[in-house]
Amino acid sequence: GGGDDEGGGGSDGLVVGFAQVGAESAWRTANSDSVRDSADADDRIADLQFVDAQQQQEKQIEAIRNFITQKVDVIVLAPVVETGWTDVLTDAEQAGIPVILADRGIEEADEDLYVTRIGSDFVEEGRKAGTWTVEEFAENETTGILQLEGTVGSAPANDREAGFFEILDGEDFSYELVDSQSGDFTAEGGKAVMETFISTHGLEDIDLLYAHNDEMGLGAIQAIEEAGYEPGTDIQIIIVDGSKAGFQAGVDGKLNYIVECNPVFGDQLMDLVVQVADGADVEKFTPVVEDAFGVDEFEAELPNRQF
Amino acid sequence: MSSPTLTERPTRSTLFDGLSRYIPIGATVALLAAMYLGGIANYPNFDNPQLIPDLFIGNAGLLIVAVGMTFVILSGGIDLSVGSVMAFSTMACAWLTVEAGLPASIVVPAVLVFGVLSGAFTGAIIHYFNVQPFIATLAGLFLYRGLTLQISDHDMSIRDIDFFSWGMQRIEFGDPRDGGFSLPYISFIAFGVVILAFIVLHYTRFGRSVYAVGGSEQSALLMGLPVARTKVGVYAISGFCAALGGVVAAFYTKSANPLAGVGLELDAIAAVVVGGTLLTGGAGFVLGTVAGVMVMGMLTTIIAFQGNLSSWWARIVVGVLLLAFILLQRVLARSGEKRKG
Amino acid sequence: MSDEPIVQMTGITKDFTGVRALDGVDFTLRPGEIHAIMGENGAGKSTLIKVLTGVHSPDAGRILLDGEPVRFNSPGHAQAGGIATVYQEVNLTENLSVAENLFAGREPRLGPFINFRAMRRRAKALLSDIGVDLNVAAPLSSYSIATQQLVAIARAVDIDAKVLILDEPTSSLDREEVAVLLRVMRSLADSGCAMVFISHFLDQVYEICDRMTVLRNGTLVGEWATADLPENELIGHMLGREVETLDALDRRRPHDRPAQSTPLVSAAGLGRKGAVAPFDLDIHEGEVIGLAGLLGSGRTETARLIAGADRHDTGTIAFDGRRIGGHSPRTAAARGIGFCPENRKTEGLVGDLTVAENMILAMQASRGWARAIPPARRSELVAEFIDKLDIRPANPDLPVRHLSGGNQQKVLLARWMLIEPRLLILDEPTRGIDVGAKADIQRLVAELSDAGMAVLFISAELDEVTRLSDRIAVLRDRELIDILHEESDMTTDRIVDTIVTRGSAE
Amino acid sequence: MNLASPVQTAGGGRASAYFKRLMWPLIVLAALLIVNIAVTGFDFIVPSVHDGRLGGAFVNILRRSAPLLLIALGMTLVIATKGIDLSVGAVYAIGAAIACQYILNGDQSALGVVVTAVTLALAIAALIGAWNGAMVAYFGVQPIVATLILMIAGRGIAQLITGGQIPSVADDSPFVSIGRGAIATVPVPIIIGVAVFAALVLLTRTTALGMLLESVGGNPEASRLAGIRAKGITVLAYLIAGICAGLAGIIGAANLGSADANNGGLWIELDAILAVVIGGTTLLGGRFFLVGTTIGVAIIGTLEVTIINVGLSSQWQFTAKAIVVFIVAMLQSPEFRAWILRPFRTGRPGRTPAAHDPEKAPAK
Ligand SMILES: Nc1ncnc2c1ncn2[C@@H]1O[C@H](COP(=O)(O)OP(=O)(O)OP(=O)(O)O)[C@@H](O)[C@H]1O
Ligand SMILES: Nc1ncnc2c1ncn2[C@@H]1O[C@H](COP(=O)(O)OP(=O)(O)OP(=O)(O)O)[C@@H](O)[C@H]1O
Ligand SMILES: [Mg+2]
Ligand SMILES: [Mg+2]
Repeated sequence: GGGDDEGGGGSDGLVVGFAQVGAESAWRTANSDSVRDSADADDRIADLQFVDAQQQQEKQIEAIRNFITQKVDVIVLAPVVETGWTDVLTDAEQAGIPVILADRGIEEADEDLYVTRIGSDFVEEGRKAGTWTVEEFAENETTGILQLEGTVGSAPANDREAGFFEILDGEDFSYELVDSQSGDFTAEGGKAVMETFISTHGLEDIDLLYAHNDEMGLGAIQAIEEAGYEPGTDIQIIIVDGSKAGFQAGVDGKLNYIVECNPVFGDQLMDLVVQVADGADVEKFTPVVEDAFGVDEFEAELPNRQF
Repeated sequence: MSSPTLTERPTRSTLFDGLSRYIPIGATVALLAAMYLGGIANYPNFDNPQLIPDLFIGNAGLLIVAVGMTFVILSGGIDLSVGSVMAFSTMACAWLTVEAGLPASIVVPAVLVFGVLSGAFTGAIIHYFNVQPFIATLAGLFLYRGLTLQISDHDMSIRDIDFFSWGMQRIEFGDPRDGGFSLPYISFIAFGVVILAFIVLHYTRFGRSVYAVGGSEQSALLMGLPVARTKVGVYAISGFCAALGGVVAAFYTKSANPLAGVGLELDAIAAVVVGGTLLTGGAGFVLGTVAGVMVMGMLTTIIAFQGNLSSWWARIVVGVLLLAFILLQRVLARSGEKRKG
Repeated sequence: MSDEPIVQMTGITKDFTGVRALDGVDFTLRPGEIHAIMGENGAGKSTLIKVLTGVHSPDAGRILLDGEPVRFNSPGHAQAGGIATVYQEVNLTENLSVAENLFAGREPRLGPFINFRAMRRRAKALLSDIGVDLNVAAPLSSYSIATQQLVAIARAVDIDAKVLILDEPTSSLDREEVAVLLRVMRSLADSGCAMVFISHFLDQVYEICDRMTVLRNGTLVGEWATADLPENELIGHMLGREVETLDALDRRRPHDRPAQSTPLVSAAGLGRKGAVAPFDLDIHEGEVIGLAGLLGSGRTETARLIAGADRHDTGTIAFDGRRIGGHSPRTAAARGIGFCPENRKTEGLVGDLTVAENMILAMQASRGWARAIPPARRSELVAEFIDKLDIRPANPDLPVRHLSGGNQQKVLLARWMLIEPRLLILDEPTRGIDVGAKADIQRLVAELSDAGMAVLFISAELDEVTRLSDRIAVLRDRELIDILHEESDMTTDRIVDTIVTRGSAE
Repeated sequence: MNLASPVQTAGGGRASAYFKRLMWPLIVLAALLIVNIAVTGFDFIVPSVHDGRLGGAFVNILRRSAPLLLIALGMTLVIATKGIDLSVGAVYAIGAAIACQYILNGDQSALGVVVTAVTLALAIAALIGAWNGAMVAYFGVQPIVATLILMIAGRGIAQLITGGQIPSVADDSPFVSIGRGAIATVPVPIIIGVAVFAALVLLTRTTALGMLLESVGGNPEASRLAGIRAKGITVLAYLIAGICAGLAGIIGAANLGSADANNGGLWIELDAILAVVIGGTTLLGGRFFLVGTTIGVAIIGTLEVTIINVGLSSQWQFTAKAIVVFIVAMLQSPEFRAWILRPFRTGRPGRTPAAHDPEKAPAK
C-alpha cells in the first residue's frame, strides 16, 4: 500500500500508532487487517503507523517509544502481557498522547495510564465455554475433559482456562480433567497432542475437548478422525475464536460449540480513536460485540464470518 | 659471515596493519551513519535527539547479554541459554521479592551470583567433559525456560517493590524540548558493562587468553595458557550478563514475563556477528557488538517509522536491509583488504 | 657438571587407540646438558615430550623433576614447574600479534592491566637477540611459518626455565637462523639450563648435543654420549638397520633436455603485488628446478603462483605453450600440476579424515564427486603408497592427525604422486623428516624426474637443492634474481654468493 | 626395506568407532521407549493397522518426526561443511505456503495441480538453499548470518504468499495424502523419510560427495589446494538442506491440510541441530553421521510423546527436554564416563600422586 510520508501531526487527519502483538494466528491477522482497512477507509485518520512486535513486550515498548518520538496523535496498544507498561505509558502521558488498549488488558494499577480498552474478555470467553459445558453435561455422572491449552504462559491461554474452570468449580460440576496439554495455539500442536493422547489412552473416558483456539481444535479434529472416531459425536468439542474454518467444521458436524472471539473491530476502534483525540469522555471498557454459537446456529452464522 | 638480521615484512603492508582489523567495524559504523541519515531524509521527526538514546533504552538488556555473548563467541563457543537465563532471572527477582518477601537488595545480588554460577557450571561441563557448547547451552535454554514457567506461568508485577523503580529514573542531558535527551540508569548499566568488557578483553591477561583460546584452543593449551579458567570464565561472564540482563529487564518493565526473551539468544548472536566478530572465535571487538545492537535497533526503528508495512512486509524488509548491510560490509571490508595488499 | 638428574622418566608407556606410542621408555636429563632425542618418524619422540609436559598423561611410568615425583596436567603447569617447550608443529595463535604470542600468559602489566608498550618494546628486544626484526604489532598470521617458528623459540627461550625442550625447532629455518639458535642454546646451557633437542639434522645434533637418547618404534634403544656414537652407528640404532647415509647419495645425474622443446610450464612476468615481483621461469619435462633463497625470500609465494593457489595480478602462465586463464588449484590439478604446501597442518591435510582419504583427495577431486574411486582400487592404491613411502603406522583408516609429523608429510606426498602429475611442486617436502625418509624422498624425486616428471623443489637445506636440481632459481627479497644452470653453479657457495652479491649490487 | 612394525595397529577402526558413537544415543532412545512401554503398555511399540494404515503410538512418532528427520538430514550435510542453516524453519513455512496456496488457486482434486504445486515448492526451496550456499561460499558471509537473513525474511515471504491467512486444502485433495496417506499400510511421510534418508546415504557414501564434504568442512583451505570445488560443494549442501526443508514443509502442510506461515516449523531448526549433534556430528564440521542424526530425531520425537504419556504438565516439557539433552550429552562424553567411573578403579599401578596443583579432570 502506498504510505503517506507526510504523516506527523498534519492538520488533515489523525496519525495513529498501533502496536500490534504479532501475526501469530489467523485471528491476529484478521484483527490487523481490520484495523488497517478501517483506518485506510476513514477520512478522519491520516495515517496508521503499524508495528508488529512478534509477541515480544520489549519490541512493543520500543514501538511505543518510537510513536512518542514520531509525535503521533493517538497510540493504540494491543499488549502482549498485562504487566510492565507503567513507564512507557507514563512517557506517553507526559508527551500528551492518549493511549487506547485493544484486545487484551493491562494490570489494574495502571488504569489511569490509558483512556479506554476495546476488546474481548478472555475470562468471559472461558466462562461461556464453562456455562455451556455445565448445561450440556448436566446429566453425566462425571465428565471427562481434555483441554488443549494455548501457549504456556500466554494471557489468552491463562484466562480461557481460568474462566472455564471458574464456572465448572463454581457450579459444583463433577468432572475429571483427564489431561491438559499445550498445543501452542497451532494446528500442528493440536494434532500432535491429540494423536499421542489417542494412541496411548484412547478416547473412551473423554467426553469433551476444550480447545483454546480454532487451529488447535481443527488439528485435534483431524487426529480424531484419522483415529477412526467421529468428532462432535464420540467426543464433544468446544473451540474458541470462530473463524470461517471453524464454523465450516461446525456446519460439517465436527464440533459442538464455538465461543466467538471477534477480531474485526477496526471500525469500532477508529470511532474510539477520534473520540479520544477530541478529548471526549469514553467508557473505560468498550466491549467488542461477541457471541457464542451452538450447533443449530452454525449454518446461519457461517456467511457472516469475515476471517 | 656476520649474522645479518632477518627483517621480514608482513605480507600485509605495515602502514595499514594496526588498522586492518578495524575495517569491519569501521564499515559497520559508516553504514549505521548512512542508515541514520537516510532515516532523517525520509521520515519526519527522525531527527528527534531522543531517537538514538532510545536505542539504548529498549536494547539495554540485549546489549548486556550480547556483551556476554561476545566473550563466549570470541573464545570460539556459543551460548544459547542467555534468553532463558534472562527470563529466569527476572522471574526469580519477581518471585523472591513479591511472593517470598525477601528484600530486593539481597535478591538482586543473589540472582547475579546465580547467573555466574550457572554459567560457570555450563563452562565446566563444556571444558572438562568436552561437551559441545551448542548442546550444553541448548540444554540450558530448555532448562531455564522450564524452570521459569514452573515458578509462574503468568506475568508477575513487581511495581510495588520500591527498589525496582530505580532503574528507569532518568538523567537529562539538556532540555528534551530543544535538542536534549534523557537516559535512564539502565542504559548506564549497559554502558558500564560495555566499558568493563572492553577493558577486560583488551587490557587484561584473561581477555587476551580469550582471544588466544578462540584462535586455537590447542595452541593456547600448548602455550601454557589457562585454558580451563578461560573457558569456564567466559561462560560465567555470559551467565552473569544474562542474569544482569534479567535484572535490567525487571527495572525496565517492573514485571516478569515467563515468555520474555524467547529467541533473544539469536538476536544477541546476530548483534555480535553483525558487529564483525567471527563466529569461529578469535577475532572481533566488543565495540562492534555495540554497533551490532544499534544496527538491529535501527532496523526496527526504521520499520516503525515507515509504519505502513504489514507484519510480513516488515519481516521481509528487515531481512533485505540486513542483507544489504551484510553485503555492503563485506564489500567494504574486502576492498579495504585489497588496498592493504 | 652432571650431578642429580633434573628430569628422570622411568617406564613411560603411552597407548593411543590402536597404537602403542611409547613402551616402557626411560629418559634422564641432567642439569646444564643438551640432550638429543633421536629416532625415525613416529618413533615416539614428540609423544615422550608431551607426556613429560602434561599434554598426554602416561598410562604407566613415573616422572621425577628435581627428584620429586610430578604429574603435570597441562603444559601450563609444566611451564609453572620450570619446563618451557617448543612443540613440533608451530603452536601459536595466529590471530594475535607477534608480541602477544611472545608474552601470552605472562604479559608485562601495570596493575591488573597489560602494558602494551612495554610488551612491544620487550618483544622487539627479545627478537633482535635472536636476530629477527619484525613488526611485533602485526598479527602472527602475516608471517611465514619459519618466522613463526622463530617466534615460538623466542617465546620459550624467554621463559626463565630450568628445562627447555625444543622439538624440531630448526625444521623450517635456514642456516643463518640455525646458527643463531645454536648459539643461543649454548649460552643457555652455560648458564645451567638443561635442554632437550629433537632434530632430524644430524650435523646440528652432533654440533651441539652432549648426550643422545635413541628411540625406535616407541621403545628405548639406548643412551650415549655424543662423542661415543659415530653417525653411522646412530643411524643404525635409529632405523634398526644399516643404511647408506645421505652423503652416500650422489648428486643426481643432470638431465639433458632436448634443446628447444616447448616448456611444460612457462611463466612470463608472473607476479603478485606484495608477494613476489614479476618473474620469468620455464619448466621443462623431466627437469628439477630448485628454488633457493633466505627465509621469507618469496619461494613459497613463487610456488603458489605457479600452482594457482594464489591469483597472480601481473603476467601470464602457459602450460604446454598455451596460455591459461582462470588458474586455480583445481584447473592446475586437472592439467597435472600437484602442489604440496609447506604448512601441512593448515594447508595440506584434513586432520579428521583418514590416511587413505587424505591420500586420494586430489585424485578424487579431479574425478569429480560423482565418480567415486572404486573401493578395491582405492585400497590397492593406498596400500601401494603406504608401502612405497613407508608410512607408519601402516593403517589407512587412522585419522591423519594422529600420525607423527614426518609420516603426515609422506601422506601429503602420496596424495600428489597418486595423480601422476606432470609437474610436482614440493614446498619443503623434507621438513621434519628423518634421515632415512629424507633419502627416500630425494631418491624419489630423482626417480620421478627421470621418468619425465618436472619437479619444482623448495628446501631450506641448500645441500638438498643443489644435489637434486637441474637449475636453481635464486630469490632474494621476493624477487627472482638469477637462474643458475651451469653444472658448476650447483653448489651451496655459489647460491649464497649470488644472494649476497646480487643483493648488494642493487 | 619396510620393517614389520611391532606397534599393533587397530583393525576395522571405522566400523567399531561408528558403533561406539551411536551406542549412547541408542541407549537413551531405548530408555525412553522403555519408560513409555512401562507407562502405556506394549501397545506403545506394537504397530496396529487402522484404515489400511499402520498406526500405534510408535508409528505415529515416526510419522510425525518425518519433517524433522528431513530437515535434520539436510542440516547434517550443512554442518559437515562447517556451516549451519537457521533458515530451514522459514523454508518449511515457505514450502508449505507455496504448495497450499497453489493448490487452492487451482483445481484442488486434480493430481496434476498437486504435482505442479509440490514441484514448484521444492524448486523454490532449492533456490533458497542455493542462495544461502552462495552467500556463504561466494560472498564469504558467515553461515549463521547468511541464513539468519532468510530465517527472518523467509517467514515474511511465507506470510506474503498466504496473505497472512491459513490456507486450507480440502480433505479430498490428493495433496493431503502426502501427509496422511499410506502405501501398503506404511504412512507416506515415513516412506518419504526413509527414501530421503536412503537417497542421501547413497548420494554421499556411494559417491565421493560425503568425503569431499567432510574434507571441505574439516579444512577448507587444504581442500581448495587439493583441487576440490569447495564452493560448489558448499552450495550443494545448502541446496540439499533447502530441498529437505521444503519437502518437510509439504509433508507438514499435507498432514494438516493447511499451511500456517507463522507457526509452521517454528524453532524446528533448533531441534534439527540438536538431533544432528546428538547423533554424533560435531558443529566444527568434518565427519558426519546420517544414521546418528536419525537416532537423534527419534529421541526428540519420542521425548515429546513421553512427556504427554507420563502425564507431566505442559510446564514440564522444557525441563524434561533439558534433562534428556543433558543426559545424552554427558553419556556421549568419554571424559564424563571416565570421571564417573574413576572411583571404581583407583589404585592402578603407575599412578603417582600429582605434586603440582591438579585440576579436576585430565587435560585433553
Ligand atoms: N593423538 C594421537 N592419537 C593416536 N596416535 C598418536 C597420537 N599422537 C601420536 N600418535 C602416534 O604415536 C606414534 C609416535 O608419534 P610421535 O609424534 O611421538 O613421533 P615422533 O617421533 O615425534 O615422529 P616425527 O619425527 O615424525 O615427529 C606415532 O605412531 C603416531 O601415529
Ligand atoms: N601462509 C602465509 N600467510 C601469510 N603470509 C605468508 C604466508 N606464507 C608466507 N607469507 C609471507 O610471504 C613472504 C614470503 O615468504 P615465503 O614463505 O614465500 O618465503 P620462503 O622463501 O618460502 O620462506 P620460508 O622459508 O619461510 O618458506 C613472507 O615474508 C611472509 O610474510
Ligand atoms: Mg615429532
Ligand atoms: Mg616457504
